[in-house]
Amino acid sequence: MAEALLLAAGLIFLAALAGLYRALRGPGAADRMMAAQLLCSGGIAALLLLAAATGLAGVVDVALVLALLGAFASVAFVLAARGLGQR
Amino acid sequence: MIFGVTGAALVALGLYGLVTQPALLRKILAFNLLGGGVFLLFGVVARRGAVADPVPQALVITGLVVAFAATALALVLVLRLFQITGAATIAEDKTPP
Amino acid sequence: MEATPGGFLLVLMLVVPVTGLLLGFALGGRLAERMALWLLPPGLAMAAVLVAGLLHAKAPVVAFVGGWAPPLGLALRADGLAAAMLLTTALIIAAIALFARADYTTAPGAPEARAPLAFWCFLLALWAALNAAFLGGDLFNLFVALEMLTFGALALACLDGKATQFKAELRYLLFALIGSVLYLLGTVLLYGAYGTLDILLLAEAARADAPTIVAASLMTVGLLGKMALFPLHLWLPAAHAGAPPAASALLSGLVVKASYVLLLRLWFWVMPAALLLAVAPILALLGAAAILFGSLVALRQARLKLLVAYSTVAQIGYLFLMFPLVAGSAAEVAERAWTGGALQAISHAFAKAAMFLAAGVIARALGHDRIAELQGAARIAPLSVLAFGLAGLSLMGIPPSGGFSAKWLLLQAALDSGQWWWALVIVAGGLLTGGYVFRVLSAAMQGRSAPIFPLAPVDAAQERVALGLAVISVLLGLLPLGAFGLVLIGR
Amino acid sequence: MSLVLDVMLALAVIGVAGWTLLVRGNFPAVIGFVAYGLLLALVWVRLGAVDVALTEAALGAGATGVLLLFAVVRLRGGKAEIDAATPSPPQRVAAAILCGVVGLGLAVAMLNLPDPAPSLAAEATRHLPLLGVGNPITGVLMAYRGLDTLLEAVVLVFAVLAIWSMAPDRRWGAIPGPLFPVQSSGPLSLLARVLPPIGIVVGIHIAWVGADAPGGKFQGGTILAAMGILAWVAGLWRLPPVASRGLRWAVVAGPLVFIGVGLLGFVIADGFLSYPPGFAKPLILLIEAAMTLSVAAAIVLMVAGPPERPA
Repeated sequence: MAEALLLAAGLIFLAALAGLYRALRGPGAADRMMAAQLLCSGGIAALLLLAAATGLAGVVDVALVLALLGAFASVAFVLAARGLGQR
Repeated sequence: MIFGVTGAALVALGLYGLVTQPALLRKILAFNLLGGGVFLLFGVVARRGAVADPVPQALVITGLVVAFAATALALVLVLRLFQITGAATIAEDKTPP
Repeated sequence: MEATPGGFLLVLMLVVPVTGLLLGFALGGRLAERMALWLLPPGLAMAAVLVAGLLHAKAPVVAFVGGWAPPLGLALRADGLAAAMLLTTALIIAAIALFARADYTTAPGAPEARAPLAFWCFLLALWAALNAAFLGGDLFNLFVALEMLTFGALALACLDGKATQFKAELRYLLFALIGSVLYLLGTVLLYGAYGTLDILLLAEAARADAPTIVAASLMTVGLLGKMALFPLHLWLPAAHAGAPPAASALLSGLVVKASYVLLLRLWFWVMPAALLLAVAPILALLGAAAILFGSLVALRQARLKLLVAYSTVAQIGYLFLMFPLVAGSAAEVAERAWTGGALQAISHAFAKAAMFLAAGVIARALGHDRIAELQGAARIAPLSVLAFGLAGLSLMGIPPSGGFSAKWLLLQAALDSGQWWWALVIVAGGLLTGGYVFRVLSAAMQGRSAPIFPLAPVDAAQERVALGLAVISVLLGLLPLGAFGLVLIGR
Repeated sequence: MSLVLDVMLALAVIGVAGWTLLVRGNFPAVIGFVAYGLLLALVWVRLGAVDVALTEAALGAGATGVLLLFAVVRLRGGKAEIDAATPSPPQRVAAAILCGVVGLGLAVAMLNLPDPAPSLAAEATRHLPLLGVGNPITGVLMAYRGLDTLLEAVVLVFAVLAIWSMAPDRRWGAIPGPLFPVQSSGPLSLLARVLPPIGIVVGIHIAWVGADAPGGKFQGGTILAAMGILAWVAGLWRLPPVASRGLRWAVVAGPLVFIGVGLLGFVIADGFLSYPPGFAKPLILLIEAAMTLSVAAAIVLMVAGPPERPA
């Protein structure tokens, strides 16, 4: 069971990496923003699977923090860029 | 040990960036990449025994906070330099002030 | 080693300035200045009591923070070297505080201003960081202390807010950060190899294997970068010369010494003797190059402050001549070289602080610091020129002065251990130092046909502080050599 | 299987690091850096260091990323200057060789560390019952190496004051950092309103569980700071001016409480930072609570920077 969960985590991670590669290439800033988002979502999924596979305490909290910071980062990035760009 | 070699590689990469990147902002970015590598080595050292050693992990947490403070301080210096002179590097001035 | 009575003093030497800084920052304005000035007497008293206690007991003072003994806990240790540096620090900090009152005072009821608040807070901050760096018994704890030191030094050096300062200090910060990272890499490897970062425990365990050798190289290069030993000195002259006088005095006199003491701990405590024997000549060679190069460049400087800064590059070199003289020498010769090295660190601290303060007074009075146009300086700021001259005597190594005793001890150790070539370097360095000091003095002493008026009034209190520091650097040479047995305690 | 996962992760980290270094353009580089931080957080989980993973995700990727982004948006131009300062190819080759030697030396040293590995794990766990905490890392940070943590807390105050002291003289006393207009509509401003309440709960949770599970003041404080920054860039919250006494007490409260409890040890226990038996946990929690507040305040202020608008 643990092996299967790890395999799933690996596959999800691989998919996230492929997305990361594509999105990092751009060309726009928004595309690249997506890259971090994608990796974040992939990371959360992989972490949750890892947590189930290994039973390590607190891994779910890491996923929680990633989810929160992923949302924070995209909003803060856009708002900050907009606010500072106006000046 | 995979991550031990990864850490060493990240240190080499970060150090190279820190030395060769001309723009200050990129130097600071490289410094942070470098820091990630150094801390990773702490993690590998903590992981070598049968049970994970909490001491190096605690050192990393301390180190991460110090590195963040250093980054913030360096970026403010860079911004102030840019605001006053428009310079983005610390190349020698051609004309004395 | 067990914890000893009196360990609470070591803790207080960290906690008192830190608390002062925190309260000063929170209360702000004039209270920050009050806080710093109030803490000078207790700070001095603690350092003096510590030194007296050490001389009496002839043994180091040790504290285990929180009662946790190493390897799990952290030890603070004051051996003779640390105690001597702590007292030096307390004296110089007090002098600089008195000097700076004229520049950074806040009148009663006046609104808080940026520079005074930052100055007084960071004076306490640097004091705490220096104490932490001299007392720390754990390599990672010392890393945190070095970072505190870098941040504080940087903030003080940028106090005028000039673009040239930002540029010079950014270069300093980059060197310091690379230095810290290399040092940190060394601590990782040492922890991985020995499972402790406590200096004394490492000293018992250290082997000359691959991780230790790599760790030693990385940490040494990192610390040399922070100390600006030739050829890693590129950042120092602009960073030290561009800072306000009070900050320059702290940076050149004390801050570089923290890395030096740590380097001594690394090589004379932690590392196995075989490695030390291999590395010592290389370090001394770099030191010799620093002496000759720094002095020659200082001789050619057009600006007074840059001359003083290059003089630091040269004087740091002397600190490294000690390595091959202590390593592998007979006990008596090694003791002499050790005392000489420590005394050089201390007398240079006083002399260089005096020089930077004096140069600051002269530069302000004349409105410039061009050496070729110093004529009349002796008439406007006679005490400052005198302070510069006395400090110069100590740097040259002319008897009777602290610098003389230091260089004489090193010279003797060099001859006694059959390494006469280092003696040649010491003599040549002294002659070159004489050259640049006299260049300044002869320009300053020259009369001027037209009467000269200071651009800004010369503050007599500031001049007296600079003179006081210079006098201490000279008087150190009059102390009987037995008094320096202090720095041998716990070696 | 886990080996394959680790190799994949290692290659991805190195790849993203290299890309971040080489990519032209500062904005993509910062995004690359955030991705690097996220990957490192996953590596930390793989290394079983969940506390560090939390710190890396919050501080390494999140807060440092925002800090860098702020700088990127405000630094413009200078291409000619940067080109002029670029090292020549021979210099770069020399640098590459030097850095390669350092990396190689490190790798050799790491591979030659003694076996069995020396470790303080048993020691650290053995004394935990005395402290009443379940997380050994909290034991290290708050007891065994408490002085490190105290000095580190003071470093944060140093950094805030150092950053403020870079301000132009005439701006002293004013509000730190740029002022952001209120974003009154749109999905982003909605998110900026919805996220902070959730984030504050999560931040307090992470700080609170730190005594017994992964988490603690630095991780929790960073999350609280992130929520503050979000409200600030959305124009929903105005930072207090640097002259504000309340703000300053918030920054120094943590270290002061830490020192106060430490000094109390002289009176009621075996000396500085020593906890009396039975009271260790409440005292540790007290310090953690004050430190969470101060860490959050300090991080917001470090991201905001020195005051730059008229008072």
